[in-house]
Order: sequence, then C-alpha cells, then structure tokens
Amino acid sequence: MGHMIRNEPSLSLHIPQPKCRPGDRVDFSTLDLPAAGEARRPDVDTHPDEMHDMAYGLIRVLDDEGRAVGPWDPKLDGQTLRKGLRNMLLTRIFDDRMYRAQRQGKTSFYMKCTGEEAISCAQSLVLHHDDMCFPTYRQQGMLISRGYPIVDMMNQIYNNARDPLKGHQLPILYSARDYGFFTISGNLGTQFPQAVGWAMASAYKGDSRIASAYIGDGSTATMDFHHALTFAAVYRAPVLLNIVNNQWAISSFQGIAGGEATTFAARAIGYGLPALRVDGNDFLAVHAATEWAAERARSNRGATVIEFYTYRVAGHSTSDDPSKYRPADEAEKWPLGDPIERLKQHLIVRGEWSQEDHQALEAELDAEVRAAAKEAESIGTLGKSMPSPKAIFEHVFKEPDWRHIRQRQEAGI
Amino acid sequence: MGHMIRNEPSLSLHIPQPKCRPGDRVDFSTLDLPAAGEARRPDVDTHPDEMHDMAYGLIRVLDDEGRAVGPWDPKLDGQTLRKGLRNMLLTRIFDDRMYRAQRQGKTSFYMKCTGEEAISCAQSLVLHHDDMCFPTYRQQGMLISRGYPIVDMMNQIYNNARDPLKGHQLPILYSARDYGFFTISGNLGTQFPQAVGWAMASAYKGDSRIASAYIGDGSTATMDFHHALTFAAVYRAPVLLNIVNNQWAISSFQGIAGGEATTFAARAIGYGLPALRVDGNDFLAVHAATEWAAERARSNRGATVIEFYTYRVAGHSTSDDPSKYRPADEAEKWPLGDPIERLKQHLIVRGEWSQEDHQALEAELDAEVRAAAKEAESIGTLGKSMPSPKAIFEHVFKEPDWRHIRQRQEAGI
Amino acid sequence: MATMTMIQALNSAMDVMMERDPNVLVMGEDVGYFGGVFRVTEGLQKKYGLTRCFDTPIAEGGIVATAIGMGAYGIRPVVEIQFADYIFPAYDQLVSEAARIRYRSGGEFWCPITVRSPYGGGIFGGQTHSQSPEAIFAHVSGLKTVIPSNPYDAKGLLIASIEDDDPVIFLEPKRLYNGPFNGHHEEAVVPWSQHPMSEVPEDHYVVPLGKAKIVREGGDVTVLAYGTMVHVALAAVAESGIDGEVIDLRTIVPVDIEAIVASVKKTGRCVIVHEATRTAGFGAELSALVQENCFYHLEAPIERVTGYDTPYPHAFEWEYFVGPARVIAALERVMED
Amino acid sequence: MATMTMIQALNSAMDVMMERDPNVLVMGEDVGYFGGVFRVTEGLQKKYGLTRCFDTPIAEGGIVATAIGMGAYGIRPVVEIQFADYIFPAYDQLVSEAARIRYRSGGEFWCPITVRSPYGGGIFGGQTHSQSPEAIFAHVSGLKTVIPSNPYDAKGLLIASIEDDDPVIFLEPKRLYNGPFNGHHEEAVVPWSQHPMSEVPEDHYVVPLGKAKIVREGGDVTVLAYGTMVHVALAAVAESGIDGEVIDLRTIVPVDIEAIVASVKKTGRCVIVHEATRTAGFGAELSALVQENCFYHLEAPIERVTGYDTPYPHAFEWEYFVGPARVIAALERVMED
Ligand SMILES: Cc1ncc(C[n+]2csc(CCOP(=O)(O)OP(=O)(O)O)c2C)c(N)n1
Ligand SMILES: Cc1ncc(C[n+]2csc(CCOP(=O)(O)OP(=O)(O)O)c2C)c(N)n1
Ligand SMILES: [Mg+2]
Ligand SMILES: [Mg+2]
Repeated sequence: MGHMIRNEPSLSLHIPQPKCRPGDRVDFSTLDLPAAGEARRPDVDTHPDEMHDMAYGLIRVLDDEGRAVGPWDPKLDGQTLRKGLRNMLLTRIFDDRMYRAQRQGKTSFYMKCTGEEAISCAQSLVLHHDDMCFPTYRQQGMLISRGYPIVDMMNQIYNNARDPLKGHQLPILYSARDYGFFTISGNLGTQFPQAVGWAMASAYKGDSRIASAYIGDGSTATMDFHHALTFAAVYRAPVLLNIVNNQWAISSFQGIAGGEATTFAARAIGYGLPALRVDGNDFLAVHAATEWAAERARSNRGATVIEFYTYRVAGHSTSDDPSKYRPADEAEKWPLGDPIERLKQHLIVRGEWSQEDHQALEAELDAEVRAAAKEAESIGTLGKSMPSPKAIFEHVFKEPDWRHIRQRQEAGI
Repeated sequence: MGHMIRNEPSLSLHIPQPKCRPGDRVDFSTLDLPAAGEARRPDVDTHPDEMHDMAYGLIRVLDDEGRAVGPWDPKLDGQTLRKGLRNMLLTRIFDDRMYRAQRQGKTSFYMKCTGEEAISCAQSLVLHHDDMCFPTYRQQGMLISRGYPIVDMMNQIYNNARDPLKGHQLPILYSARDYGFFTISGNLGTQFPQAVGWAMASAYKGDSRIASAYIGDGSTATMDFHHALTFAAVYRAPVLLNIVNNQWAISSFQGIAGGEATTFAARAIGYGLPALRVDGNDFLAVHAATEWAAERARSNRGATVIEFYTYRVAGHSTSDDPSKYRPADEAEKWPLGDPIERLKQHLIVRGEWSQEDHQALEAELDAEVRAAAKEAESIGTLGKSMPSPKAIFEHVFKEPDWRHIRQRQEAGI
Repeated sequence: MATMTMIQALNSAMDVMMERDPNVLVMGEDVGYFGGVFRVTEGLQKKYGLTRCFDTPIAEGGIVATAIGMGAYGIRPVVEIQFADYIFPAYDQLVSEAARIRYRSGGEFWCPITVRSPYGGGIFGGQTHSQSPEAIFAHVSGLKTVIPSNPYDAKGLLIASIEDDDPVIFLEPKRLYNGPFNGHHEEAVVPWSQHPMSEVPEDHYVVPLGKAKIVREGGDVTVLAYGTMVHVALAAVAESGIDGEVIDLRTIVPVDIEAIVASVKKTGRCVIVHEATRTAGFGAELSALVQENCFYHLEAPIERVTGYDTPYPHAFEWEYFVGPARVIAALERVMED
Repeated sequence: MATMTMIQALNSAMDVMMERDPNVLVMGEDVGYFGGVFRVTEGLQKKYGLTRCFDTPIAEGGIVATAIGMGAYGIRPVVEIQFADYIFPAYDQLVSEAARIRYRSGGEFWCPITVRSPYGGGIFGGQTHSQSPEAIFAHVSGLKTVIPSNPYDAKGLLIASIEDDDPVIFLEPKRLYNGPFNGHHEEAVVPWSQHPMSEVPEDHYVVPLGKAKIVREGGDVTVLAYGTMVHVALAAVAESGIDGEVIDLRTIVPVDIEAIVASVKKTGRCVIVHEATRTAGFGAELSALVQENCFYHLEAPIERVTGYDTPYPHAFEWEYFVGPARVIAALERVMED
C-alpha cells in the first residue's frame, strides 16, 4: 500500500519529559496545590459519580502553620498522633541504618521510603489488626507500626540464621501473616488484584475483614492495576486501592505512567469507583481519607481508589543514583514538605509536643534500632550467617517431591 | 490471626446479573437513551477534561422518523449513504450465507456481526485507504466496505486451495494488508495496543496515517485495553480506540465486564483521553463521531475512545446458542433498532431511496454473494480442497529452519 | 455406578467438592448461569448459588490473581480458563506469584488454587483453540501439572487437585470431553459409555497426583503418553502388533519417575508421544529422564512423536494432529534397532 | 580495535544500527535519559533524539504490543525488558502475537522486533532478578532465542537479531555485563579487557544466528553451554584435566544441530550445562536431540548440570548457582563410564 500524498500535517510522536533534569533549576511552581482545608468531604455513601471532583483536588488537613483545618480533620487525640509520629520516626531511623548497613556490605540491597512514611503509618492506625495489607517494598512503615519486631526485619535483610523467610527472599521483601502483611513480590503490581481477591473472599465468607493494597505511580501501568480496578468494581470488593504517587519510577517521572494528561486518582472514574486524592505527606489527611474508604468498604459499599501525592526523597534503591536523572535538590524543594516535620509541628502547635520531646524520642528510637541491629548482627550479616541450606529445597511445595529430595542429596546438603 | 468479634455488618459478595434470563419478559425500559440530536458537539480541539459529559450521553443523529437531527448530522450526500447501505446489506447477506454454509458442514466455524454493521461500514467511509484498522472478528463489514473480494473471504472461510492465508487460520480471522486490515487474532484484546504502536510508528515517521482499533465490551477487561489507553495517552498516538459494546460477551452480559457501575466510554476519562459514546446502530452518528476522532488524530491531538452502543443480534458464533442464557426475543426488542432499517428509512425520508430500490439492491447483492459462494465452492469447501500441506511448514519464520525442513520430510510432504 | 463422559465426571468432581467444603468455589468466563462453553460447570450455579460459581471479566491474569488472593484467605478456588490458548495472560500470575508464594514467604502463605483448562487439538479449533502448553508450566518450580485421559481419572485427579494445598494446572484434553479418540478421525465417533473408564462413582474419591498408570502391559517398548495421546498410543500399539507397554502419566509434574524407569528397564525401548510442539516440549524432559535413568538398558534411541514446530494450522487438522500412523512408524523404528 | 565490555558492545550494536537505519528505535523502562538500569542504552537518547530511544510505562505486555504494531508499520524496535524475570507479563503478546503474526497472516505481516533482557544469576538478585526463562521461549514456534557469552558475539548477534525479520528474544547474561565470570566467586573480579573476545570492531558486523561456536576443542566429552555457563564450563574443563570440547551455542532456537552432533559423534560423551531450573529446561531438549542423533556413538549417559527445581534463593547464591564443581563432578561421572 503506497503512501498517498495528501494535504495533511505530518504527525509527530510525543515523548513526555519532566520539567527539570540535573543542572536545571527545580521548579514546582506549576503544581496546582489547593490549600489545606479546601477539599470538601462527601458522605461515605456518596455515589461515585457525584464526587468526580475529588479525583482532581487534594485532601489536605495540615496548613502551613501546622494547624488542622477543614472537614477532613480526623480529630485525633494527642496520644494517637504521638504514636503515629513515633512509628514514622522509627521507620526513618530504621531505613537510614539499613541503608548504611547495605553500604557497609552487610547486605546486598535496600530500599528506603523516606518522605512517604505518613502513608503506611497513618493507614495502619485505621486498619484493624486482622485486615490484610498487600504492600509494595515501600510500606515498611506498616510492618513497623503493626509492631512486627524490627530485629526480625533485620534478620530478613541479613538473610541470617534467624531470617524468618529462611533465606528465600531478597532483603526487604518481608512477609508477616500474623501482622496482616502479605508476602511482598518483586514483580510490580501483582499484589493489587490479589488484594481484591482476598477482599472478595472475605465478602464471600460474610466476614468483616477488608484489604488494603498499594501500588506505585509507575506500576499503575501494569495489567494488574486494570484487573484490580475491574474486579473490584464488578464484585464491589471491600478493598482500599492505594496509589502511592511519589513522582518517580526509578528514573521515569510520573508522566511516563500517564501522569501528564490527568491524575492517577482519575483512573477510578472510568470504573465507576470513588476516588480520593490526598496529600500523602500530611498524616492527618492520610488518616482521614483512609477512614472514609475503610468505612465505605466495611459497610459493603465496595472499593475506593486513593492517590497519595508524595515524593520519593531517596534513590529508588541502593542500586540507584537519582542525581543522574533529576536535580540533586529536587527533594528538598518538594512543596508538600516532610511528613514527620509536619506532624511534629502540628503536635507542637497543639501544645502536645516539644522540640525536646522530639529529640528524646529520636534518641530513644535510635537506641532501639541500634540495639536491634546489634542483635541481628550478632547472629550475622549476609553470608556470615545463613539459614540451613536445606531450606533451598523446602517450601517449593507443601511436601518436597522426588526431585527436591534427589537434588538435595546431589547437592550434599 | 484470629477473627475478632466486632460489631460490624457482615460483608457480602456482589455478583452482577442481567435484567432478564430465558423465560423472563424482556425489559429495556430502564435504559437511559437520550433522544437523537440531544448530544452537543464539542470542537475537535476540546480538552478532554471539558467533555466528560460525552462519556455518559449518547450521540444519536437519526430520530424515530428517520430524520437526521442535531449538531452531529454529518450531512452526507445520498450517494455516500447508499454506498454505506449497500455495504451493510452486503455484509448481512454475506453473514447469512456463510452462517448457513457452516451449518451445512462446509466449514468449521462462523461468526456474524448482525446488528453491528453500521460501525464498520460507516467507519470505513471515514478512514483513508492507507489508514490501518486493527479489527476483531466482528469487523467483516470493514473488509467488505474496503472492496476486498468476498470470494477471497469465502476461500479463507473454506480453507480451500485459494485460501489467501494458506490454511493457517481459523475461518473469518482474515488478514488483508493491502486493504488496511490487520491480521485478526483469536486472542481477545491483543490488537488494541498493537494499533497504538502502529499509530506511534506513523507519528515517529512524520507520516499522516492513523490507526483504528476495535475491541468488544467484554474484552475491555483484558490487560491489552489498559495498555492501549495508557500508551495512547502517554505518547498521544493518532489512533481511534473503538469499543463495540454489543451488550454480550458470549453468555456474559456487559455488567460482568464492568458495565453496571458506569459506561465503557468513561474509561477514557481516567487516562485523560476524550470519550464519545455513540448509538452504534445509527450510521450517521457512527460516521460523525468517527470523523471527529479522525480529525483529532490527524491534527496531532492524539487518541479518542469511542463506545459504540449496540446489540449482538446473533449468537456469539456458530458454536453458541444464545437462547440458553438470554430471552429469545431480546434482540427484537432492542430499543435502538436495526442499523440497516434505520439508514434505509432515512434515505426514504430524504426521497433518495424506495422500498423497490431496496428490494432490487437486496436481490442484486444476494446474487453477488451467491455467485461468489458458487465460485468459492467450486474450488472447494473445508476438507474438500486445501492449500498445499507444504504450507504447514511455511511462514513460521521468513525462512524455514532445519527443524521445519526435517519435519516436512518426515511428514512426507 | 454411573457412566459418565469426561465433562460429567469433571462436573461431578466440582459438585462433590462444593458439597463437602464451603470454601470451594468455581469462577471463570461464562461458567456461571451458562455453565461454561463446554458445559463443564453446568448446574453448579443453580445448585450452590450465585457466589459459589460465577462469571468473571475476560482477564485471565485478573482471574488467577483474584483466585490467588482468595487462596491466601483460605478459599479453594477452582478457576476455568476457557481455552488453554488463553492462559498466557495469566502466565505472570501463575509463574511469579502462585508458584512462588509459599517459597518466598518461607511457608507463611500458600496457594491452594486449581486452574482447569481445555487443551489440545483434534477439534478443528485452529491455532488458538488447539494448543498444548504443558511444557511451559512443567518448567516452573512450584506448579503441579495434571492431565487426565478418561472420566474416572478426570474426577479423581480433579478432586485431588482441589484438595492439594499447592497450585495445580489441570489440563483437560478437550477432544476427549465427549468420547475417547484414538486419532482415527475417519471412523465413527465412540461415546464414553462404551469405555470401561467411564464407570465413575458419584461420591468422593481421589486418584493421587504424581502416580502414572500402566494402561497396557507389554514387553517390547514403553510408550509414554498423556491426555488424548494415551488413546492414540493404545491404538498404535494394537495396530502395530508390537507388544508395547503404554503408560498414562496422568501427572506430568511431579512425574512418576519410578513407573517410567521400571518400565523402560524392562522393555529397553521408549517412544514418547505428545501433541505439543516438539522443541523443548515435555517429551524432551521425558527423553532426558529416561536416558539418564535407563542408559544401560536402552536398545534403541528414544523416539519422540510430537506436534511439528509450527502453530496449529486449521486446514491441516489431520496432517498436523499426531495420529496412530506416526506413532506406529516410531514403534517400528525403535523395534528395528 | 577497541576493547569493550559486554555493556559497551551491546550499546555499540544499537548505536551502529540506529545510525544506519532510521527505522531502528529503542524503547523500554528507564532506557531513555537515564540509559537503562544497567546502562546498556546510555547516550542513545542524547545522540539520536527523544523519539528514537525513550522510556515506557511499566507494562511489559504493552511495550511488546506497541513494538509489534510498530514492526507491522515497518519499524524495527529494539525493546528492553528490564529483567527477564519481568518478561512474563509480555508472554502473551510474544507467544500469541509476535510469534504468530507471520504464520497466521500467510506471510502478509511480520514482526521484526528484538526483545533484549538481562537474565541469569550470580549477582545476588534473589528470585526476581536471577531467572533464566529461555526454555519457555524455545518451546514457542515462531520465536528465535539468542544468548551471547562475550562482547564480540553480543554485538554481532544483536546486530543480526535487529536485522532479522522475525522476533528475536535476546537474553543477556547480566553476570557477564562487566567481566567474564567462571563461577569462582571467591576469586578477584576479572575485567573484560583481559579477555580476547572483548576486542570489538566499532563498525557493523554480524555474528549469524543459528551458528554455535567451539570455544575449546577436545576429544573426551562435549560440553554444551550458553551465556555465563560457557565460562563455567571452560573453567571446569581446565580444572578437571579432562579433554572437553566446549560448545557455546549462542543461539538456542534454531540450535546448531550440526555442530552439536558432529562434536558428540567425535567425543561420545556429553554434558549439558544451564542455569535454568532442570525440569523441562532447554537442557532436556539438548539431551533429547543428542540422544536421538548420536545414540550409537554415546559411551555414557548424557548429563545435565542445571539449576535446582526451586526458585532462586537469595541467601544461597553460591549453593544454588551452577559452578565449576558441579560441572567437574558431571565430567568425571561421564568419563567413568
Ligand atoms: C513487572 C516489573 N517490571 C519492572 C520491574 C523493575 N522495577 C522495580 S521498581 C520499578 C519502578 C517502580 O516505580 P513505582 O511503581 O512508581 O514505585 P516506587 O518505586 O516509586 O515506589 C521498576 C521498573 C519490576 N520489579 N517488575
Ligand atoms: C484472551 C481470550 N480469552 C478468552 C477468549 C474466548 N472468547 C472468545 S470471544 C469471547 C467473548 C468476547 O466478548 P466481547 O469482547 O464483548 O466481543 P463480542 O464477541 O461481543 O463481539 C471470549 C470470552 C479469547 N478468545 N481470548
Ligand atoms: Mg513511584
Ligand atoms: Mg460483546
């Protein structure tokens, strides 16, 4: 088939580009960030079609002075907030130490969630202990908040003799059934529709447990995202579908996943699901939005999609160097601030916290992490101590088959 | 983890059900069908966010009396319309004959597009000859409209010695490169993102060709649907993404694909793409919507999602018996009528057609189809004549490798 | 005892399990009201209710993913993939997830799902309704793969699969759904009722996974087959006059190595038959295993009779389908040596 | 001639092809500005512009699907899948589409795409950064599968793959990216510059698909390997003192049957080495082929040395990784017989 010559403009291919690259001046001025307190709070039984606007706004509770404002203020007491602050701080200190441990060769790999702590730490206060979360590798805050022993996290990271996952898994891909924390996959997105299935099972049984699933901005492009939203909408599954938009997917800015044309929260509209778009660095906003969605799920009204707007402060992982693809000071300039600082400020404004309290807490948590690290390292770091190599052949199936038995023998294990 | 006893309602699993099953009285009264002419016509350069309403309305041009009304009237001349009518009628007669041929054992399988002819026949008048369409098995109307010899369609259906696809493919899974008709896949959905890639290639080359892709309501659940919309939005590909919502996917009503909660056109909103929702049984509406989307694509404004609202009148395929899962008279009661009758009526109202003209045309096309069938059958029907069995080993790769040569020898072919 | 077709036997397996265990449910495209395009789930929705046998969106990856999530909750979903040719969109969830969840969680979570799917040729289904993808599952550690060849085994194996706490890929030879088929397409169709393995108890019973069955004893050559090819192999042996020992593998992972080795050590010869394309098919694994375990007993090269390394071409159903003639030729070749 | 690492050689192959042919473009996750997580596409976007080397959404199925559409238009997309462990979401588009488009259209359309992906172990990548999925592609008619073992071959084979009019799965042994590796992880890392195959012409040249290479001649036993295992096999031969003939297959589909058969007929013994899990791995196919073609020349059972039938366990990198010791043991076993 020949090309006809026509009087038509020639087409061109659009390749999305981020606003700034290394060497450029960081510019977030074009971000449209509504003020705290501005977003309306629809009733929990609002029809999804009556709340499309929520997919384009931004739920924010903490204002620049650290005051809680507007209809989304969850009105939490000081004790609850201090608990949240502690969990966030513990998560950050834990991250910092494990990051350094990797740099010191104590393990092969680590990933931080710096800047995103509010999401998992606030959500875990809302969810019940027997709800199941289906996390990505950036929800360590949830495991920490739910009281999982940090020394066991370290044992897993070091794959030492006490590794609860028996050396099978890459560092940080935890699993903690008793803490409502589903086994993390290295394959992006897969957990999202699994969470929907888990939630469907709870509904099938007539139970009251709900699921909460997490996915990154980049991973919304996976098939799993579409499957999750489709099945959740069709079967009205009691599940929270959380999109953590931290602006980056390794080196790809969120425009590569479709964030140029619209918000990620807007995806929900196409499935007839309600969407909330939330300042992910605002502990109170995260808490309030999660409460809204959880109540909806528990009352058989089905799933909610929540986009948490946040920023990945650290590199993607210890294998990454973000200064190769974004300005080194971009994180600093992120206009929604730091979730820990913001909650701290709020508590101080409320008169329920002080700089000294904070320093004391930091010191305490630092000591706690140090002690745990010491304990884990006394068992051993990667390669210095290991689970029994027998484990190589265990848990492939419930019972090994003849191949595993023979191969274990051949391996002399 | 034990189940806590809480004062919470027990959840229940929702399974969508169609309004009526065999034995029930057909009831389409709850369908919300806007009147012809009601839908507004946004400018072709409208921002997708300024036209969300189009995803929930219905573009209709032909009113109940057969008059063309409203801003979407494409103002086509009688000759063009008669061409469209002829193509639709030819498609229907072709379908009927081939369906019977299958019943007579002349081939293994057939699929009709009865009731959906307007979509492919109107679109093919808008698209250029060198645009590429990526069809499903229900766009035979496009191949017929583009002038592909119907005898070759039959040769393919009969897999006879003149089968252009050399016996490789199931009946009706045509391929016609020179007619801008991409090789049909038996795997649902796969063509949708391929069309986006083809369109991206055209843009990459600075050409002016656009692509048009088709998918069924049921198949919008495939990963491919999500990939297509994501990539089309990200790279602003010049492509028409047509969803043919014919209410059924084999025995599953469109609610199983997510049609209970919202429209399929609404999916577009989540990606920041413009959506049109169109009466698929209205030739003029299909034409007009396609023109709008094609103009948008050609002017580098990217993709449009179009939902064609229609009804699958026949069984899914010759292997199906729809009376097993839907009332036998559901098709008859479909409130949007028959696309051929409606266009015929319009032409008659315009004074450009008559009952006699129509009967003459029917007779002419019937003779044309009969003659073609005779020609194809004189070559042979399935099993009575075949391409050379050598073909088994050809076109796996451009050149056979040693395995194909050896295996062909072993087969004694 | 009742006489059942394979379809009825499979239906009965699900029926029995749904009756016994409220955690068993059935899901898949068109399996609900309609009862599946091959009618295997017929009546289950009516009997057990909407939520226990329901239609799904056309998203094989989503179906398997949600089933995995249900499995983690404690449900035993039985998933139907309408044709094995359409299982590939679910490949990632099967390989990266179902097969790994137990291992990667150190045994904390597991995946008690069964994925049923009609597979194989002989029905003029063309390239997308005829494939035999067993090898791509056999290669994946963490998945079991089961293929019955008759109604009795079909029911017993399906019950065993549903009760198994690990993911099972259960491939149903669709050409055998309504009757045995030995490749003689020119002959009249035979119903299951004339075959002894169509005697199927109505109640619960198990055919254990991992155990092959000698379906014909013989001394000259071992023929390894599964699914439709069991019947083709039996016909070929009968027609060739060669005293073949035909083994129906029934489970291909884990394969019954003991049965295979014992037989080949006895016969000294081996012919492997499958429908799937040859290169890197499961026949290669069988050939390698036999060779490794029986090298000093082999009197002739092991032969593979398989699908050609091309897609399945619609017009050439019987030129492509592995029929008795090709198996006989292989039997004769191995007996020559 | 320049000395290149495998990364540089692969980069050079794309550079050369982009320079020569405006229809060649590169796409994949993080391949654009950043140059890929392994830096294989570094500098290409800068040199050729935004539209010729660009980032994609994280949707491997979508990446391959759009590449197929581009291929139908006349483009030759070179796709990067970030890790072979993440290729499964694209499996359907590769198997059902890329591999079939030529066949199902009777030759009207075809699919000149190349899908590059780092694969294999030895880098402490755990179960989702270490897999070797070659067998599941080898089984699919309509796909070619290529695996280089050194910089020279990597460039020549990648150019041949890009120029090929059929879809090629191009698997890059990531452990070899920056230097050869023979499994002796306890020894100091060796750079490519000390290896003769790091001499790579800057310009266009081709290493033809389908041709193996004897990398060490020997008379006692044939060792078949590809990717990283070529180096392991060489080390094992050297250390064992056994006169092994080591063949680097380079292309596994279509495999160089002539080279294999000629060598095994000469040596009478064969050891096959690969990283992938054993059951239904490509080693099974090699074993079957050797047995079928060289039965009367074999003096000992063919041995397979492979990954165990389990996922790849992070803590046990060196217990799991196929190293020289396991290959030596196999060599010694076959020499005993
Ligand atoms: C299916 C799949 N494709 C690719 C990868 C490689 N990969 C790991 S993380 C990542 C980026 C994910 O970005 P995002 O979803 O935004 O999550 P974030 O890391 O920002 O939390 C990629 C591409 C993978 N793990 N799985
Ligand atoms: C991936 C895949 N899954 C399942 C099938 C089996 N199948 C063929 S047609 C069909 C229904 C499609 O419905 P829809 O998309 O609404 O198209 P329609 O037939 O109504 O035109 C199904 C499930 C398939 N061909 N491919
Ligand atoms: Mg991200
Ligand atoms: Mg439909």
